[in-house]
Amino acid sequence: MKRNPGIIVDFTKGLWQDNPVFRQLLGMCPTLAVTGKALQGLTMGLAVTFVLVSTGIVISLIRKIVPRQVRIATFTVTIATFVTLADRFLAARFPAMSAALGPYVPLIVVNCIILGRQEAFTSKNPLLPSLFDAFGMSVGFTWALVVLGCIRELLAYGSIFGQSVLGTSFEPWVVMALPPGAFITLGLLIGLMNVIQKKKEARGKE
Amino acid sequence: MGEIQKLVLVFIGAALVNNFVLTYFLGICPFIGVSRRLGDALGMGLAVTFVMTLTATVTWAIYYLILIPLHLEFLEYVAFILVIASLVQIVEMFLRRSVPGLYRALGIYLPLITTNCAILGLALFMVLKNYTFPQAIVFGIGGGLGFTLAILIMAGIREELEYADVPEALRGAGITLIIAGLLALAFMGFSGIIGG
Amino acid sequence: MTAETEELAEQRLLEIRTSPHIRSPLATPQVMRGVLIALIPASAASIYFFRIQALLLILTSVVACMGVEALCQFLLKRPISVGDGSAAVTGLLLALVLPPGLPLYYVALGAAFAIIIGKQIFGGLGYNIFNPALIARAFLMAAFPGRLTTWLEPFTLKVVGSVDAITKATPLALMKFYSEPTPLKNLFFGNVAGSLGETCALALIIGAAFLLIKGYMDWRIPLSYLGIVFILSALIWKFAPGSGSPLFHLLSGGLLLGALFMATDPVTSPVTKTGRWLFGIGAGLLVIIIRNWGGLPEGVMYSILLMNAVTPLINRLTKPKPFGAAK
Amino acid sequence: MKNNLQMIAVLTLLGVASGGGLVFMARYAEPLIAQHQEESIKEAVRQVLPAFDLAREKIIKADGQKVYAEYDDQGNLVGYAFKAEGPGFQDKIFIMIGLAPDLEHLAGIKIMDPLKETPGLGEKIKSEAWFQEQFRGKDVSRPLKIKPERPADVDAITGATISSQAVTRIINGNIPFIKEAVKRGSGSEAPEQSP
Repeated sequence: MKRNPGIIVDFTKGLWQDNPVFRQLLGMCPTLAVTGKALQGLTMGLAVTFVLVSTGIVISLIRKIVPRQVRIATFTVTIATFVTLADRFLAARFPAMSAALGPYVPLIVVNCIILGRQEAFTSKNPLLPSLFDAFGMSVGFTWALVVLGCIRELLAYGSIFGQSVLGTSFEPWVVMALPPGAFITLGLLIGLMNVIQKKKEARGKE
Repeated sequence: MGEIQKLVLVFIGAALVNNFVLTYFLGICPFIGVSRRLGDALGMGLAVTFVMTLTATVTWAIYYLILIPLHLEFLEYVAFILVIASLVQIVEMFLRRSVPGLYRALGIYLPLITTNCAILGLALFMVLKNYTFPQAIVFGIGGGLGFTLAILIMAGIREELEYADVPEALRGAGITLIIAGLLALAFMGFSGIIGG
Repeated sequence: MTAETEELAEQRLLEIRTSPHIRSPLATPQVMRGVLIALIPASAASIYFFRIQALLLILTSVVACMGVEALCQFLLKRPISVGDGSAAVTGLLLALVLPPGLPLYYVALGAAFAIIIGKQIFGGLGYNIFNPALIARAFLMAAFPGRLTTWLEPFTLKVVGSVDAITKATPLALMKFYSEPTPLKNLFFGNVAGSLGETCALALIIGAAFLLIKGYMDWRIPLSYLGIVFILSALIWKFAPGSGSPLFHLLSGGLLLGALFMATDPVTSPVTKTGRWLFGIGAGLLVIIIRNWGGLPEGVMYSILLMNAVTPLINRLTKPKPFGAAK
Repeated sequence: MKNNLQMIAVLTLLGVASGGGLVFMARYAEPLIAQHQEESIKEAVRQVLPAFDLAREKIIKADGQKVYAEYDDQGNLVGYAFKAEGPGFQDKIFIMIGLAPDLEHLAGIKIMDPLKETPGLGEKIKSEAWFQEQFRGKDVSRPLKIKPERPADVDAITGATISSQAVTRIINGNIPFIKEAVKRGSGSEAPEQSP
């Protein structure tokens, strides 16, 4: 029972104070590239969750038998394998979504969140905390992508998750579906998160 | 359309119209992380260009001469990432032994490059776009130079802003991303050049 | 880069830092007032051609820019300096580069973008990298491409928001897509489709002459910018007569407005004389490239924004070098 | 030595496990993926040729590309289809071109995915149906002309002139190739029964 608070922290730190996107600035490529629509952001989030959790399990199980020299190579092969599985599965079952995400699913291989977490956490911790850590980071990554996706989809198409929200009289801001909209929205969101975090810290001190 | 003309279009497309950073969002991590100083940005840009050109050459060969004939396309990602990782290692060792001057300039950036998504992205887009061998090489050079251009511009701007009163919450990543957005707006002027 | 040159780069860096951002010996309000006066002829011409719609557009843009500027400075707890006229200049320039038929909601949105994203988040006047009016137009262009490329025939807009206004392509679009030339006389006096302030070359030249005489404007950028466009379009015209004569390229589109009033913005253009030549030449080259080979008929806005982006690099290259610096 | 052995053992094990997983996935996914691609091609062919009900098909191969010759259930030639590509405003545009049996008239065209033209602008070449519809039945014995050119065979979309022109250019550029392929390839393969 004594370990439990630790495990809960392993999980919750990824949600906010170590949020991979807003606080650690990791995995920026897919964050910017696929969030033109909320559903795409969610799918990417789930794909990353799958890869992060699966590699977390495997690496945490084999971490003791892997010699130090081939650690990174082992991690890389494991990650690339699970990414291929996720990518082929998407292509087989959800061809339209797979086409929309394009090469950004295979690019999860080089997503710094995955390798970073294995290096920093999983390779040093047993299965259970690793799992909680992986889940926390994944959920943190996913909600960041979904928020970004919702904002951009709302302004670029007037809808959220494909459901029309703003009606037909709203003239879409095409720019939000394009790269400039992605960069500017994420930049402003990171600023907003910093403001919120600062307010929180200030309150914590009192 | 002549072969040379096609190559020119591939080059302009990779460097300007579909700039790796500003349109494909590839290599964002170094773009934010290593763009604080001009010297670093230049080093990173050149290192990336160098590795990208090599990667294009090697991954093209691996894909079309080994994976396709043996029907091993499903090993694409595993093969690519292993090739890139070993390539970077080999380049690093080679430079350290044979070209120490260049190694001192580029060496520190090389380890960062393995997880730079621009490199794997290059290999994936190359396959996606069905490029021929010469086109793939030009794509690598153009993509690398486009990355260098973007990161140099960003470093210049960030040095200029060092003493600017940027709102505190936006300092660092926030303002960098917004500037990248404005740059992407400006780069939209190049749209359509590949159609001409 | 070797360790040695890196050290020199460091020195150069220090050198730039010693004189931060004092780029014009003249006081801001004085220059801004001068620019506003210089833009009166162009504004008057736009009101003549596009009637009350032009006036409303200008008013909306100027008021919105000034209001947003004051609000931003209040929220960021900065001294409120709306009185220096820089927001008004941004507002007026933004209005002058927008199409006359643009509904006022988009104008206000553009004004807010110009001030917030274009200027205040960089730390306010003197620190912005891009010309605020142009970056806002680029934003509107990317957000509402249809509206930003719908132009009106002069004199056809009688009532605000009426549907009887006749849309017409700009001279550059007519040339590029229809190979249809426009009489130079119309281009010179402004009786053509286009954004509010760009159509009447005469009014722009009068305004620029005023700025030059007052010493508020550096002549190097306009001269090199317009010169390169003239020379290159003459060359291309010789081989491809369908591309338009050099005079046509000088007078059409936003070239004069951009070269005389936007590229010369001291904050977003190089500080050195050599740098200004480079800026003009680069912008001219980009205009020619985009007009001739790009997808869009006009490239002035993008040419200036792209040169704004590389201005810090130009400054760095053209700063007097310390002893022994590598080339 | 022990370390080396362990290294080799771990890497081999990992390689086998990874390879096994991938082969297993490939077995499951590849047929499905191939089926999706096939279907999207079939779907496009069906849309560009009139009254085509998948009766018989002959595939003419030229330079590694496929021209589809389609026949109805009586064995009459319905037309030819070919997936062409070329540069657009932002990126490549893919078009399924349908040709009437006489090779002189367009049966129809379809802009295919992925279409990377600007949302709200160039992308209208697909979203505004009339644009693709207007190509039906056009005489392509000579290159098509699009609106700014006169006399124009087809209209361009306002605000998407470049993308509209790109479509026309891709069609014009590929018709000679299809004709050539059909002429060279005809008779070399007997019509095969579709499954």
